[in-house]
Amino acid sequence: MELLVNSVLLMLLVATAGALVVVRGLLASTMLTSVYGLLSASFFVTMDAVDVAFTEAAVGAGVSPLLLLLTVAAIGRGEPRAAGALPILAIVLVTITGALLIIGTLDMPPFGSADAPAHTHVAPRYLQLSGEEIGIPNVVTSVLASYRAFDTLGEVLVIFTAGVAVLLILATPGQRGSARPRYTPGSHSEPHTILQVVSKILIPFILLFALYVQFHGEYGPGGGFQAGVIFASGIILYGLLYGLPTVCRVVRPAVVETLAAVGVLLYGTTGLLAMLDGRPFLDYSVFAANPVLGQHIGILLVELGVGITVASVITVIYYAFANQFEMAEG
Amino acid sequence: MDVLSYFNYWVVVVLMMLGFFIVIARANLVKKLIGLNIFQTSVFILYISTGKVAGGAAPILTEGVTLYSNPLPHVLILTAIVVGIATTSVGLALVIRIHAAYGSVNQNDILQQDQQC
Amino acid sequence: MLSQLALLPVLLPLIGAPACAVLRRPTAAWAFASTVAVLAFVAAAALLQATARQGVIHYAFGGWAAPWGIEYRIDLLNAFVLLLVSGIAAVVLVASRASVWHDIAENRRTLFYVACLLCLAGWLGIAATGDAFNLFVFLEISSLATYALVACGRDRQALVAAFNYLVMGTIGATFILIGIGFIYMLTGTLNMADLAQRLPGLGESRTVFAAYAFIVVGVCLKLALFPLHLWLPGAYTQAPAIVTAYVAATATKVALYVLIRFSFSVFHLESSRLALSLEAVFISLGVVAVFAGSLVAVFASNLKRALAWSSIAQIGYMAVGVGIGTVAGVQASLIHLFNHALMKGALFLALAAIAMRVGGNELQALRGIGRRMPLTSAAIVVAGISLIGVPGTAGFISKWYLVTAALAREQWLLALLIVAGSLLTAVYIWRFVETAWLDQNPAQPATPPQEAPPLLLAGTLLLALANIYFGLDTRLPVGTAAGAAAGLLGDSAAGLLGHPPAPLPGAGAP
Amino acid sequence: MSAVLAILSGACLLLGSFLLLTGALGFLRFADFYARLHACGVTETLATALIILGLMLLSDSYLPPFKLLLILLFVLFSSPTASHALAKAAWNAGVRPRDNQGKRDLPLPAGER
Amino acid sequence: MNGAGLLFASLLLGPATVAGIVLLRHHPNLREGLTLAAGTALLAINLRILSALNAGTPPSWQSADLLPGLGLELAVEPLGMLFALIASSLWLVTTVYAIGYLRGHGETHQSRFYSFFALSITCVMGIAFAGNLLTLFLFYELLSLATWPLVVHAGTDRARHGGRVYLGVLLGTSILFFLPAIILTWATAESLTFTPGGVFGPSTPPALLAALLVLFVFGVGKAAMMPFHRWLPAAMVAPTPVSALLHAVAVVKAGVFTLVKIGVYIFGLDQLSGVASRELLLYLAGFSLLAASIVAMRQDNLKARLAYSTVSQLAYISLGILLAVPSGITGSGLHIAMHAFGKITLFFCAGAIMVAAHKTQVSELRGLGRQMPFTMGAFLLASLSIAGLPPTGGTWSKWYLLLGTLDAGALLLAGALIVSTLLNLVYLTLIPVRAFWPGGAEPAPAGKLQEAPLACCIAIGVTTAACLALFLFPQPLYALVSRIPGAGG
Repeated sequence: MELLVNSVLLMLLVATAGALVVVRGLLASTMLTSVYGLLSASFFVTMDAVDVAFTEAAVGAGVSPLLLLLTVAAIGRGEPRAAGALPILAIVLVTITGALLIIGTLDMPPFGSADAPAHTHVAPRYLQLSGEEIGIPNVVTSVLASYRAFDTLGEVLVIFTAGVAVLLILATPGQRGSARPRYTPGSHSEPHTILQVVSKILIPFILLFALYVQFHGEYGPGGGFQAGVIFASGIILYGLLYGLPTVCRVVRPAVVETLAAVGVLLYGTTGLLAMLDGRPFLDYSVFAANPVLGQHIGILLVELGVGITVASVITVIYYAFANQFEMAEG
Repeated sequence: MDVLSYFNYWVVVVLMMLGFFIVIARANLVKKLIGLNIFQTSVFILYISTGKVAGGAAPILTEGVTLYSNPLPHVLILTAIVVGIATTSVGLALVIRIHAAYGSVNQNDILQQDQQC
Repeated sequence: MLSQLALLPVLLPLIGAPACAVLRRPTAAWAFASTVAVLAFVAAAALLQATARQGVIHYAFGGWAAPWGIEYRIDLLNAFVLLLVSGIAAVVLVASRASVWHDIAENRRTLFYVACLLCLAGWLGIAATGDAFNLFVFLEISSLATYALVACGRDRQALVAAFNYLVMGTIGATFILIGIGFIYMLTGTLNMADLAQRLPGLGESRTVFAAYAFIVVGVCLKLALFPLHLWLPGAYTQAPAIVTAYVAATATKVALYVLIRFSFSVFHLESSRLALSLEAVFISLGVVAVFAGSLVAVFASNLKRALAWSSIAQIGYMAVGVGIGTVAGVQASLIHLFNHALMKGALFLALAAIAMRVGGNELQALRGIGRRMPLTSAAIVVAGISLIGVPGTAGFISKWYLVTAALAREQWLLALLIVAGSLLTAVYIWRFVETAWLDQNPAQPATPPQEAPPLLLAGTLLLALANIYFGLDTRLPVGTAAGAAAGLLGDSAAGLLGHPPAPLPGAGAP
Repeated sequence: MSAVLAILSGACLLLGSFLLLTGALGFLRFADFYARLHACGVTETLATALIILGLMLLSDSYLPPFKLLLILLFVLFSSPTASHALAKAAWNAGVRPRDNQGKRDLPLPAGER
Repeated sequence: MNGAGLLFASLLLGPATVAGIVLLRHHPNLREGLTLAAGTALLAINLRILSALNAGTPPSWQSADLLPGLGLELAVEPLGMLFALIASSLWLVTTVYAIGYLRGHGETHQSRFYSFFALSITCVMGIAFAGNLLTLFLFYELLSLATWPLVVHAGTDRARHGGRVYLGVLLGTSILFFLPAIILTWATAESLTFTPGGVFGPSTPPALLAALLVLFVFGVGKAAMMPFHRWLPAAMVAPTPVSALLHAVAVVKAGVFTLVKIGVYIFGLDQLSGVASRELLLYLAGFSLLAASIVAMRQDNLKARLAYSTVSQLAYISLGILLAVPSGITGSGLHIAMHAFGKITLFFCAGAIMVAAHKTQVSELRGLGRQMPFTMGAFLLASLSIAGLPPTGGTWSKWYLLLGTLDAGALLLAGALIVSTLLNLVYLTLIPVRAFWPGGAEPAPAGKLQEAPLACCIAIGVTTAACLALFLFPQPLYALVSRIPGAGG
């Protein structure tokens, strides 16, 4: 049964990717990308990677199509062009890479075998000892926020960098304070009454759900990153329906920009506290005499930092993109 | 040990190649980014596939379950997904600026315009 | 404090970047970023001294022992690259103010310095880490920040250059990710030291081969080794002047470090059957890069573009050193890594100063610049002479070691090609010299001297003089590179040429 | 008891899946945009509800059915709204209902454009 | 490590002078005074070093290691001392000459001129006092670079083209041949220190030695061995004082000096005589010597003719080394000095003619003797010295060189030397003869006495006097040369 689901999903993925090769319109491509993200998220569920699936659903099927849509809105759908000559160079390169990949898989341990080195060397410790050492059921969160917490700090920094980069790239010359939207009175000619009403009901629950995901990440799938994305999507939904100026009055860009930095700093400071005590960076045992409790507190703080930064950066990026769209309109 | 045990990997290879092909062969910059996205996501699928243990459960410790899938690839891919979206957003920001500067997002048009001046 | 030293060079810019983002005034951001970079440099110098004294320094994040946690494992090689990158970054950032104020719009300046610090954090993180995946994460931090910095260039071509860089860089990073994935599947670990222990046990696995191939291709994309260099000329030429100096002297060096680290520490290239074929690949690609890069540079009409192509050529030299594959070869490569950073740092800083005064780096516009900006032009000549490899400069030391390494493997033709490459270098450097002093600019027949702003000039001269200093007192680069290369390839091979590695420098910093 | 529940749940799931299939069929076969939207929009809401109901019946503790209920609520809100948004966007973009063959626009009542 | 202060003084004087010149760039008189003072000081320093050498305590210095086991070294030995003395004394004279020439010619960028002149001389001192091949190579390359601004001084297209050829050949040969040869030597012998008797062990493969000798001879492009001589005529676009000091004395002599050093101190005469490729190079030198003379005859431009004459004379010196016999070395050592004084005089005269009579072609000089009797008289004496005839110093060096060919049993080469001497007479001595006795039916140009500026004349007088004096008193020079290991006879 599992094999069947697995194969069907893979076939659908191939079909979607194939369609993406053929389709030329940008809007259709965007939709297909979203489909691809959703399908891969489903595939991740069948592979037991629930946390990853959650993230991929939020990112692959959510944020990234949203950004693509905003871009397409700013630059236009672009008219489909006739296919040019057969890209021989591309085909050759792709074939070589593919052949190399196939060669690479030949000596790999078979799919799903429990005695593959990957499952016998480092990972067992996480599964066997994290219950005692960290004391939370979600092993992924344990590894993410404690064993490999430095990677996650890097991850937060990556998303922070993305925010900085987008602001830097989209900053309009002559405008004060980077790429922030201008505060113009609402110019939407047509109010989306139904959508607005429904969203008014839904947005509080979306934000509540984000908080749930944030603080429930130790027990089930979820965590700071997913929570941040969901929280930001609530804000974005508001912005889409009520217009950029309105959302900017509610959630001020300057505040969000500062919060993006604050999240990273929160993460960093959590690590620094251990250093002040003479212990390695990100050693959570400084927070409590009981090491397991210390881990709890540390993970909580760190995940909070992740959530704040992710939510802020995605909001910031949305602001910057939407601003470009409005400028293109105006 | 049969072909089936590698079936997953090979399908993933096909996915990667489709993504990689879009990146190289398509002249539209947005399409390039989409291809990049597909390429990266396919690599994620490869990683996650290797983390699967047949008969294992999701790595959330539960009473009475002893066999779990490998959590480490999951952690890595969580990070990698974030990297992917970060790259996509920076790339799209560039595309918007390029469109504003050139009036096109087609590589060939842009190349032509640059050669003219 | 000493126990935390291993982390400090990375941690400072890493925490400093978000802190800098909170600052509102660009001047404050500049001062803050410069201070952070200088402090990171001081920390790196102390770290180099510590590694030279007590050997490898381990640092386990979160108190989790490797391979379960992430570990920094700082040996001489790590410390050497950390010192170089932080040093160049410190000089460039301190000197950057005038040029940034000239090139970058007011509302971008703070973010610009945040991006610079993020870049620095990324590079230093790559150079320090002992974990393969952590390396990928920091690689992406630096790359993303670099794309944005390149896109800040004045012309619209900068955007296209940044986009191309982004696409190729991401393909490279993804390739590295694939390679790391393969070796993780085979070994179950991501820790480099652990990988190094477990990989040889696998024998001649095809997966290991594919993994190495993917990592090499990915790294070479970042390194811009011919023929994967396509992003570099555009990115270097179009980026804001200061960014070119910042990136050119550091980014490719870090990529080379990654190549060396994976080739010799993780995959043990020297003792595997892969070696023979890859040796030929690196050497031939390197030589082609030297000549192709130099030839294009000779005919470029824009000095900045010429020097960008020259970077491709110089990367070729480093690849040749890696390809030679002996202790001497790797040592030569590392020495050139160090010296080339000094040369290109000085050259691109000088070009930044010139771009401020003249408005560009077209050779046409540089006519008579030697009289208008005598000190800056002199700095270009000094660094250029070093690039050629004239004795008394750092470049000579690199060439010497490279040729010696080639001769020790009895590669006569290679040795000849290495020295012949410098002749082409002489041609494009001398084109500048003639333009700068023998030509008159008809537009401004008699412009009074108008030197670069003091800090920028000081930075340029500092790096230019460093080219001479390290051509005469070579203990730091040569000694460290010798120790690092011996550490990579095993001490047994250290006396390959009959010369024991020179004693390590007593002081870490000049 | 459990056998009855299993049968009930299976029936719900089957019915839900069937409805989805008809929706997909309609989406492919119908002539114009609004008809297609109608086909999948209407069936989807009921189909999802049935499937969720079927799943709720299968569960043996209290938490999962509660979560499923929340999802159901969310779908009940979002699905019709999404259909509405699509229809409105299409109308604003100038798409008009067409005849059975999808060849030409249908005449509109007076006062509509 | 004794007396290193003196060596440093001789090396640092140049940069210090440059700093002074830059500071005084708006005060020509002070600037030129400073240059003169520096020249005097350098000569004094070198005389001090000479006395230290004579006292048996030659100064020396070693730097920290630049490359493992290899650092910069300075040392004084007779040959280097000779070279340093010639260069520094002629710098003083040339400075006097240059003051007159540059002012008479109204040249621009005089500060740049004097600065790079001083730097070039510093590099020459570095070459002369180099204690190992690395140090020598360092200053050798710097000399190429420091003289380039002097070559392209005029800034015209012709000057640029000349500059490119100049730098291209000099850098090209040194990087392509000299540097690999040095590195090979280092890899083989593990020493680059100039050692009497050579550095190579007896077990060095002969093929390697043969290859090395070829690399060295071609690599030292400054020795202008054919076919790498093109830079020298090209360098003639420089102002005459540059041609006089650098391209008759300092640069070219640095080349042959390097060859002598390599022959004596890297190979050692015993080893050198056994090197397989020596014979080949010897005949190449012989060919170079004759061919250059023949080309010189066909040059109408005076400076070009002098340049080819230099190529020919340099081949004499190279030949002297390659003979690998004591008298050959002596001849080479002496000829470095004799040719220096003779050739610089000739260039001074050429410059004087250019300044006073604005003439550059040989064919225009007919009958000029009336107008410039002093200059033409000096020209006559100097050309005799080049040809090696009494009563001039050139006699001695030519004598020893001829002796060397006979010692080595190379009769063919002896013949070549004699033929070349005759050619010398034709293409050099004939010029002043025609100037004084135009002969034929042509009416003598109605010229009145119009000599070059006084400073030029003084310089010409000094060097001509030196040519004569060296004929009468060659002893001090010979004493120095005979102390070169392996020399004598």
